[in-house]
Amino acid sequence: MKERAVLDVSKLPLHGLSTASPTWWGTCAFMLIEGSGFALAIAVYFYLMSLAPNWPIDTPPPDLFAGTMLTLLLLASIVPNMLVSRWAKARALAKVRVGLIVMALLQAAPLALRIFEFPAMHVSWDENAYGSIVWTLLGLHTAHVITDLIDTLVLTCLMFTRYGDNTRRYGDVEDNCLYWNFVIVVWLPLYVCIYWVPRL
Amino acid sequence: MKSTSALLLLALLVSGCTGAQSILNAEGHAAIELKELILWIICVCAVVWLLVMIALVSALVRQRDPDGGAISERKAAVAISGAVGATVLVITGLTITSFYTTRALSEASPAELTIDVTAQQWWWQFTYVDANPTRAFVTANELHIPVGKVARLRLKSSDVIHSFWVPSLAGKRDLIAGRENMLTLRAERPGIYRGQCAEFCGLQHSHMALFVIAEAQADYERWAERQRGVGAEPTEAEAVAGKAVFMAKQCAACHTIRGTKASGTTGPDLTHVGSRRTIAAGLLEITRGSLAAWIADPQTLKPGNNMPLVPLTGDELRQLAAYMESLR
Amino acid sequence: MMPGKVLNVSVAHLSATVLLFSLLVGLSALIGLERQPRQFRTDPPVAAALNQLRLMPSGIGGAPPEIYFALDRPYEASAYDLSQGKRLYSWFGCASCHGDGRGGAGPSLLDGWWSYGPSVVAIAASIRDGRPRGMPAFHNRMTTDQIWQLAGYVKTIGAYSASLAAPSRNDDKHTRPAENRAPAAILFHEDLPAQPRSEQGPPP
Amino acid sequence: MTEDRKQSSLMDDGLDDAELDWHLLKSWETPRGIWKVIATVDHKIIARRYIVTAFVFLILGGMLAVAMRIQLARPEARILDPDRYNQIFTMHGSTMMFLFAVPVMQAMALYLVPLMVGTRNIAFPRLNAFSYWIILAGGLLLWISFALDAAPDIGWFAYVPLSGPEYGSGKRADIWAQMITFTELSALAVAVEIVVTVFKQRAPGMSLDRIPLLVWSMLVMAFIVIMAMPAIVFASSTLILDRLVETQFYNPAAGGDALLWQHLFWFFGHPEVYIIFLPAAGMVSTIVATFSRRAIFGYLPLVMAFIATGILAFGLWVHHMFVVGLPRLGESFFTASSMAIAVPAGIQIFCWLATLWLGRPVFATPLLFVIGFIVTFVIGGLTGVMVASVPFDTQVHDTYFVVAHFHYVLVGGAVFPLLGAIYYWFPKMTGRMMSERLGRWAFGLIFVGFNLTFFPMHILGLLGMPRRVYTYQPDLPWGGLNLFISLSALLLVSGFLVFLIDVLVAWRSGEPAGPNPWKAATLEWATSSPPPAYNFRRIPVVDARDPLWRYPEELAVTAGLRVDRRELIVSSVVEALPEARESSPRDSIWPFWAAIATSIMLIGSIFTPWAVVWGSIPIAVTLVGWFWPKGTAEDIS
Repeated sequence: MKERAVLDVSKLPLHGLSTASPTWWGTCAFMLIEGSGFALAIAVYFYLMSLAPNWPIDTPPPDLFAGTMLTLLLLASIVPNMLVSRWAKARALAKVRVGLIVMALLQAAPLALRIFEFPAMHVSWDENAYGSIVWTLLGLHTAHVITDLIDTLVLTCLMFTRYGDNTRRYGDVEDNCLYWNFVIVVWLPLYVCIYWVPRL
Repeated sequence: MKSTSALLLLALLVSGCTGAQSILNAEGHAAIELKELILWIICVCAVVWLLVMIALVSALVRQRDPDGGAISERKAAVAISGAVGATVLVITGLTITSFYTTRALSEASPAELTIDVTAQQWWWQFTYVDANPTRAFVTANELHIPVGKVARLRLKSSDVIHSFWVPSLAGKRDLIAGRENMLTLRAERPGIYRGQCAEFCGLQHSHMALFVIAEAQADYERWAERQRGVGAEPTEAEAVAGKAVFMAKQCAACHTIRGTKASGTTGPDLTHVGSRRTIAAGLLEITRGSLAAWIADPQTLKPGNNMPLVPLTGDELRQLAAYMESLR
Repeated sequence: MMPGKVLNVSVAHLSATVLLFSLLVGLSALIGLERQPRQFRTDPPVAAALNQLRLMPSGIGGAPPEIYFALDRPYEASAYDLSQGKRLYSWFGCASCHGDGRGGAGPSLLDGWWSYGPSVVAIAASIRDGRPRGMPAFHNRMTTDQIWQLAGYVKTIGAYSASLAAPSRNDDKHTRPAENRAPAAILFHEDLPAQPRSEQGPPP
Repeated sequence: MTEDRKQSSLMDDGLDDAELDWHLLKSWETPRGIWKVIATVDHKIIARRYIVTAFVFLILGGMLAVAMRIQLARPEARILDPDRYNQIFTMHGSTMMFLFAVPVMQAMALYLVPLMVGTRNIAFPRLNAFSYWIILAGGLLLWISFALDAAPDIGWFAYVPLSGPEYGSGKRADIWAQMITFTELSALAVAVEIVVTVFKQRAPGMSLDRIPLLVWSMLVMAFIVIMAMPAIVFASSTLILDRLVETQFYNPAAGGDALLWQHLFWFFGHPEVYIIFLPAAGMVSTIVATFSRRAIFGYLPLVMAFIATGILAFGLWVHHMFVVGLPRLGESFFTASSMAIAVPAGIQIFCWLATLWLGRPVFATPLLFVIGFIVTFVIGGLTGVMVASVPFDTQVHDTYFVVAHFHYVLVGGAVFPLLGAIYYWFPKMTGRMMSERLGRWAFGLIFVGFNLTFFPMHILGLLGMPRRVYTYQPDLPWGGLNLFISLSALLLVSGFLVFLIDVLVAWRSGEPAGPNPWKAATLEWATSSPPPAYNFRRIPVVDARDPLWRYPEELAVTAGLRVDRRELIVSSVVEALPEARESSPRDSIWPFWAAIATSIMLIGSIFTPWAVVWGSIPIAVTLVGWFWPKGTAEDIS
């Protein structure tokens, strides 16, 4: 078949950011998958709750301290997270480097608090269905925190190499910030479920 | 053409055949209602299918006029809208019909008889509940109900999920560990109706049948009265010896024969096993021979079931079978 | 097949091939270990042979019959037999004396102390013939096959490292870790003060 | 340094066609050699692998079906013992659903979507390579366990408590549950690729209302996968947790519930049907249009019907649970919603019929399969309406009536269109035509064999024969029909044999096809058969739904892409206006290693929970290797 050139694309950028980047859409799709997973886990929580004569089953509600501190810490991390995202958009390499180090620390800190959350449940995963679902919710979220922490660490290393100053990397940093926001946002309903619903 | 022949075949089955376990052989209050609904829906759907087929064939083989594109496109749009409208009407009609059938079936009529059904791998235990606990009794794999009376079944499972299904009497209902379900049966005509577990429950799901025997009130009373009694004392010499074998061997550890010291609860109650039609949840019709065959080698006849192979001599086997048969 | 190509592959590629191959073999072996040929029927002669327990004169310890090894020790290795054993444990009322394995009127089965030795044949003999101070004999209530299944299961209750074939929890109230988590290792610690031996019953 | 490279970059505008082809091939081609092939990220090669693998699983699953039919041909037959039979029917269902139907439909998307939207590779091609190795590992896990007599024996639905810790001894149920994780991981990955490819990599000008219907159907399918599959991953993971570390999700004695499993399973399981059916509907739409020699009638209603099906799919899972004893009101709601899905299904059927009516049908083999599809799928749809009625379902639930119903839906509704699609796109995939003569034979045998095999099952169900029985007793009136069914199954098998022979012969020595043998309208026919590694010499520009019918002589294309690196066009979601000249990743061995590491972790976690911890480390390492920039031209931006 004969070809007739009707459109010249040579002036287009070599990589788009946010909605112009396939990676951004991929990140969104994965967030949708994981969001569905979290939504289901929460649905299972309420389903089990609806079956139980009292909730939590045979235990006092969880202690609030560790979980609430973790929630506050996560919420506080939104600010530097957004800043890093903005610096990445502006291609400010030095600022992004510092920001990523800060973010890595801010993502590791919740894990330290998380260690105290499990005993705060007053129930082990194998005692009853209540224990199983709260441990699963916590575990699921912990897995996401760890994943994003590793992602941040690798990105931090990357930004200190010669590959750092590249639109693609800045896009990765933005996506990583987006994902961390997701990790924070899904925690909020989990926090309410785990800590406040048993107090209703 | 295939579907018409199938419909013919269906009609034949509806009119002529009376299978032991068939939706089309409806003899219970619920099953009769369901059969009417089923046939009605099948007829409606068959008509719909025929109409679609007519449309398909005519679309494929019709004479094409050389040009009439725009007009026929508009016609097609109208036809499609009409067809979608018809679809909506048909499914609304079917939804309403099935809703009313459900309501008619769930109308509570007072139960005259309550039976606890406990399903286990792979047999059925029936406990006839009575206000006076001494008049309650236990049997297995064979349910007797009086004709025309409402029997309420409380369905429970002691292990995995099973499903109680006697198609000639009513639709099925699952038995789920940790839950209790209800099902009511009312047989309109006396008869013997076969049922079978309808939820996959492991190795011997295939051999987990039961029989419902609907009989006149007097016959039912006579049967129930005998079931309340203790196991018959054997008279025949062979059966007397068989009783001794039963008590000495492993049998008594799992089975109960009321009136004797055999009081195991793992296996079915055998107090009146000789009065039942079948052994091993519908596996074999009860004769002395089949009883002996079953006791001799349950793992070959029904692989994986929970009755172990108990080593017995030929004599012991004959005696046991005689004893079992005598427990009427 | 492609000699040139094979010679050319780097060490990394070669090791990768080896790894891939060993992975497949490993996968097969892993599942093979867990192989569960389910034996529903024990031939009467086999059952009779299995009944020939060779016990020490003291009744403590002994050797299983030859056929047990010929059968590849099914009652300790087959997940199906072990789970059948677990059902027998409740069907034959073991819990009424031994509780969930921690004892009651009868001795504990997971405190690391076996009055008649930890071998499966001793456990089978205890079940079959009974023991002094209250353990009844089950030989006229259970078949040889069942006695072996139960003995194999009882051994998993007290095991310090769980076998891959050990049964998991029942659909029941949780009272102790299931057999596949080696409850003895979790519940019984050497450094804890010694509990009264089961002959005297549990502590008040 | 970056600047230097930019200056030395080679653009496509100054080159003649032959030079352009040479340069593009150099950038995009998968080199020879086993490790290069493992490392490939070409969507066509991976999709072909997927399709071949899926058909291998179809053959294996079909052999299991034959084994079951041999066992059921006579009452109380002892060819298979119950333990083996239970493994076989579980393997049949699991293989067909998880290892054949879903992967093969997704594989067709992997092959066709990038070609139909006019791009050079799928989005996230390395993820694509990863997804194939993962599903292969899952399939091997299941089938090796079958060979070792340790296959799951709990049904493809794995209801607790039968699959739970107390009644499912050994590792059989865990193997099933972990196989699910493998296949869902792969399905989710492919779904993400499809969504992003359709959203962002369409040819300039291919606005949403110009997307081919097949692509629409694949897009909706991908979204259903994304929303539904997490449910089954959650369910199977909690099942393994219950069995391995004693969580109590499904234990009624400790606050759990057996029905929770059924809710989770069917929340995935019902949409699964549409995951399989919608791609088939897209194939039918394509074939009907091509062989009616006219544009599809009712493009917009069809797209709306696809989307409506996708949404309604999530509202009717409870109709699999009508006999578990749920409240009446809920059941009535689910009857209504289950019936409602007949409306979008009806719209699709009517639009296809209208297209055939208005067009001038050419009775080539693909169209024959579509006609067979309409005949059988309408039966399956109507029996679906029947079982949606609660009272009707209380009688036929878990009988052979239902077996007949879903085989009419899945074989009639998905396999027939798939076979038609294979006949239709085989020339594109291999450059060779399949035989019309053998095709007609295959269609005839499969169509007749299928109906003779499965129609009588409706009657068996009405006669009271339950599903999943390994045998039945001689005094039950089912023997004759069962024998008839088993014999008819041989006819069906012979039809598939003819089909396979046709595929093999055509692959070796079929007639050369040329770029557009069917005179079809969509972009995949604008390139050579089989397409080159880079799909299109120049990326097309589209201003119509049927570009090749609108402009049969000449293809409007873009210019200004680099040819010395893998480059394609990213466009906007709605209008498909070009936004960037994005690079597409090079081949990489890392997805393969990542898949191996993931498989080790997943299989290990059947045996010990610590495998999750230790197994994650190699996964993290391989992922870093995967994403770490290698300084290639593709990394420049």
